[in-house]
Amino acid sequence: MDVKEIIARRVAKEFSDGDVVNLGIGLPTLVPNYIPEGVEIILHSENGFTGMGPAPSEDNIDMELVNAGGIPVTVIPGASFFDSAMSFAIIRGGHLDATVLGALQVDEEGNLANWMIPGKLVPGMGGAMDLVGGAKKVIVAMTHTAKGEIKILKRCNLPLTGAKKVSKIITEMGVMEVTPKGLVLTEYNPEYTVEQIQEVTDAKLIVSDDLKPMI
Amino acid sequence: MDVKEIIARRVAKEFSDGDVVNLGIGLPTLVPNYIPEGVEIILHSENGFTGMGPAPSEDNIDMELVNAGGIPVTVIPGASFFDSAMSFAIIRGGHLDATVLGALQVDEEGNLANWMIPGKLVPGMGGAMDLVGGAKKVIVAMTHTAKGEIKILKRCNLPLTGAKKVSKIITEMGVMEVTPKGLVLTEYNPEYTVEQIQEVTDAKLIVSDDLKPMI
Amino acid sequence: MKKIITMEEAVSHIKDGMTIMIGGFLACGTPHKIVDALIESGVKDLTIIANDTSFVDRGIGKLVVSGQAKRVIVSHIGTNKETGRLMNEGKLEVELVPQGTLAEQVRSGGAGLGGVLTPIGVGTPVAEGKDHLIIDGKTYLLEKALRADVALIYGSKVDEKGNVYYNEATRNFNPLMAMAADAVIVEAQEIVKTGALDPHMVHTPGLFIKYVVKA
Amino acid sequence: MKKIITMEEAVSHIKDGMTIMIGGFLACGTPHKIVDALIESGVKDLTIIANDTSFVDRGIGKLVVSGQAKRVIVSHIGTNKETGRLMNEGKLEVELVPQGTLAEQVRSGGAGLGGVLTPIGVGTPVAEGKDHLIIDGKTYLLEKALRADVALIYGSKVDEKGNVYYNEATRNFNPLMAMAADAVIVEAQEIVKTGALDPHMVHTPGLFIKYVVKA
Repeated sequence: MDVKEIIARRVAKEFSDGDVVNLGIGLPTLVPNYIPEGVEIILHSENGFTGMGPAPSEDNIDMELVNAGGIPVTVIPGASFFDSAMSFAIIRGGHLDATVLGALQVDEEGNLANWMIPGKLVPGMGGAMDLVGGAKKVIVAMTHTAKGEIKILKRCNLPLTGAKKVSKIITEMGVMEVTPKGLVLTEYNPEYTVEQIQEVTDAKLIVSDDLKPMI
Repeated sequence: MDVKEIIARRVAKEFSDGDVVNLGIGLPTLVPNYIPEGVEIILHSENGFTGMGPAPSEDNIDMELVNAGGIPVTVIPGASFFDSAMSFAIIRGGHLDATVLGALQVDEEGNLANWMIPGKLVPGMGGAMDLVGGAKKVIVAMTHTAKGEIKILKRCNLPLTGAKKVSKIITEMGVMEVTPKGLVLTEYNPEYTVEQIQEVTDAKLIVSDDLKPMI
Repeated sequence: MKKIITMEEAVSHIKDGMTIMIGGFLACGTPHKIVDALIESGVKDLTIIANDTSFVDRGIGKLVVSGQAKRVIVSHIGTNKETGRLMNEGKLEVELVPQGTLAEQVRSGGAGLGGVLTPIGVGTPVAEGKDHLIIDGKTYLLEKALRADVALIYGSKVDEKGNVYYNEATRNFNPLMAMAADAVIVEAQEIVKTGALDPHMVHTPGLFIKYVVKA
Repeated sequence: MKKIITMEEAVSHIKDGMTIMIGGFLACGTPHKIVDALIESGVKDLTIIANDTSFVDRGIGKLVVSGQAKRVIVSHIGTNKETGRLMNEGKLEVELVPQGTLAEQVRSGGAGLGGVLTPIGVGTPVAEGKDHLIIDGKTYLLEKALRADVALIYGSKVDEKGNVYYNEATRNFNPLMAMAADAVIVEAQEIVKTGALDPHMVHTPGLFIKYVVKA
């Protein structure tokens, strides 16, 4: 299994039947491929619909039905279209059960930075601040490090997307819950030891009494 | 012509082709009967639609299509249905060209009272405060007095619906414009003399140099 | 996720002392069957947020007459003389709110906003005791967001996922209230199969709806 | 009231230095033909309010590349590298706003509200220099309403009265911007006869639309 698949598979176990979920662009879009049988999640696309389905076949591409990354998608029966005010009322009003996002940095307080690197990269926040601030559960899904650079810190030093909002961090190395005491490692990838995971994590990991393998 | 018809006929001359208008309950609902040929106005009903048409025939009554007074109406081609937030965004956002309302009292500053008589009658403001505050032109259409009681005052003494918002007052006796100097009588009903009109008006009427008969 | 429940279960979710929102405008678009069942149930001390208190013998008005409401937050009570009588006798608290403000307050509660900044009501009794903010030289009232424990709404066509379509003027406050309560119950005039509603005609996405009950 | 105009006339309404809103989300639901005509016209010093700056060769992105924008108020610029380059060179002012805040600011501008009270952005660079209000113990940012001189929107089906129906994900910011400008011009994919649109499927009532131009 490649790294992305490990992460997406594990994220897919986070949902209950009927959950309304918004998936960020990139890695999070792989999650629907691994949703367990018997669980149905409703995908919300912040550009204006619920009931997002898989990509269309090549001869069914419709450029008026794209996801928030501009990629053609489909809708499933039971979908609904709406405007941006309604879309963000859903997000900000607490009507999303979960959002899954990538991060440049995340820290032990649950702070998240993923929208700019001053003087270097300023893509803008798009809907990320709304998602982080509004979803009931904020799941960060990302590779544990970025080309060797540490991303899970004691304190983020990049401008924040949201303060103290992250619920859980899922990487190819393990699953970390954000608690008032700090990051609790609840699951780990048996390919690594806990020490190896801590080595590439700036935040101090509190190892759960009930630590389990994630795969 | 009865008094109500005199008023409604005169109000009907206030509109330009294409105007979007909200008519209060009671007398103002008679106005559409007198709109001049070549002028088309779009009627907005604050319970949630534009394109309000006349009352249905008795065998076409539909209790899901009623006006803001709960009376069955119809819609004309080009109508649209919406929710109360949109309906009042139209009203409050300055998208109504005019509203026509009754009044308990109105005064020379353009203040209007039509939603309560303390200790006696408290029907509530409904959408009246929104209409008075939001419409580009607020036309008060009413009988000049109420069973002999004077309604056009120097200052309203009932709780206000809106402060300094009335543009024009149209009664069976005349047409008065609210100006920074006070109420200017621009038209009068030739059945009355200016003195007779002033007699039943507490506010001082400034007679326009260009005073015309209203009928 | 099965959302369709019996009327008995629907009513069991409304408990003494709760704050409930009820859709409708003068009984048009009100969940009449649920209201009737509430009267049957005898639940009491309700705070009711609605556009109006309807008529003595229809819709929300019945709950006023039955004495089950201890407080109403509405824009209009003039069509139900019992509301005024109980208010004057000190048996019912009545808070009157301009209709557009009420719509925005409910929408704000559903959209995660702290409140509404509106010029409507400035200079009238509505403004008493409320914060005034001056923004770019214009005065606005701060009207706080409203939420409820349960919202009871009416839908003309509702699919198994809870997507709602409202016919004609029945829409009014229903889509707003559907956003602003911990649990939302829709009384469906007709329940249709998932996929039977055109996603462009869904006025309330199913994610807002917890329970569907057949009218 | 004839609303249908030529592209030549449409473009004549946009003048140097104006603030304009342009609908669309990554070029989906953008009035492409009007944008192309604006580039042809050479109008300059525009302030553009939009969701994003699209791509270098599509939609709003072209107006950035052509140097006709002096300022953009958007949620995202990451898909158009020219926006970042011009910003870094001091040739373009960029104001980044969380997408949901932007949607509500535009809606507020159209609905007669003074601004938006949102918790989104608190504790991030977005909050810098803005008023913070504490309401019932929770902190909110005051984000002011936005309006424009002209809004340029895209509609899939538009009738002769200006009623607009949006297909699929093209809706996004279009209905909001249609409320928030002194003049609104809709680029119609298809112009239909008045009465051809089901009033339940009208997403933007025609009263908001000043001009209709065929795509």
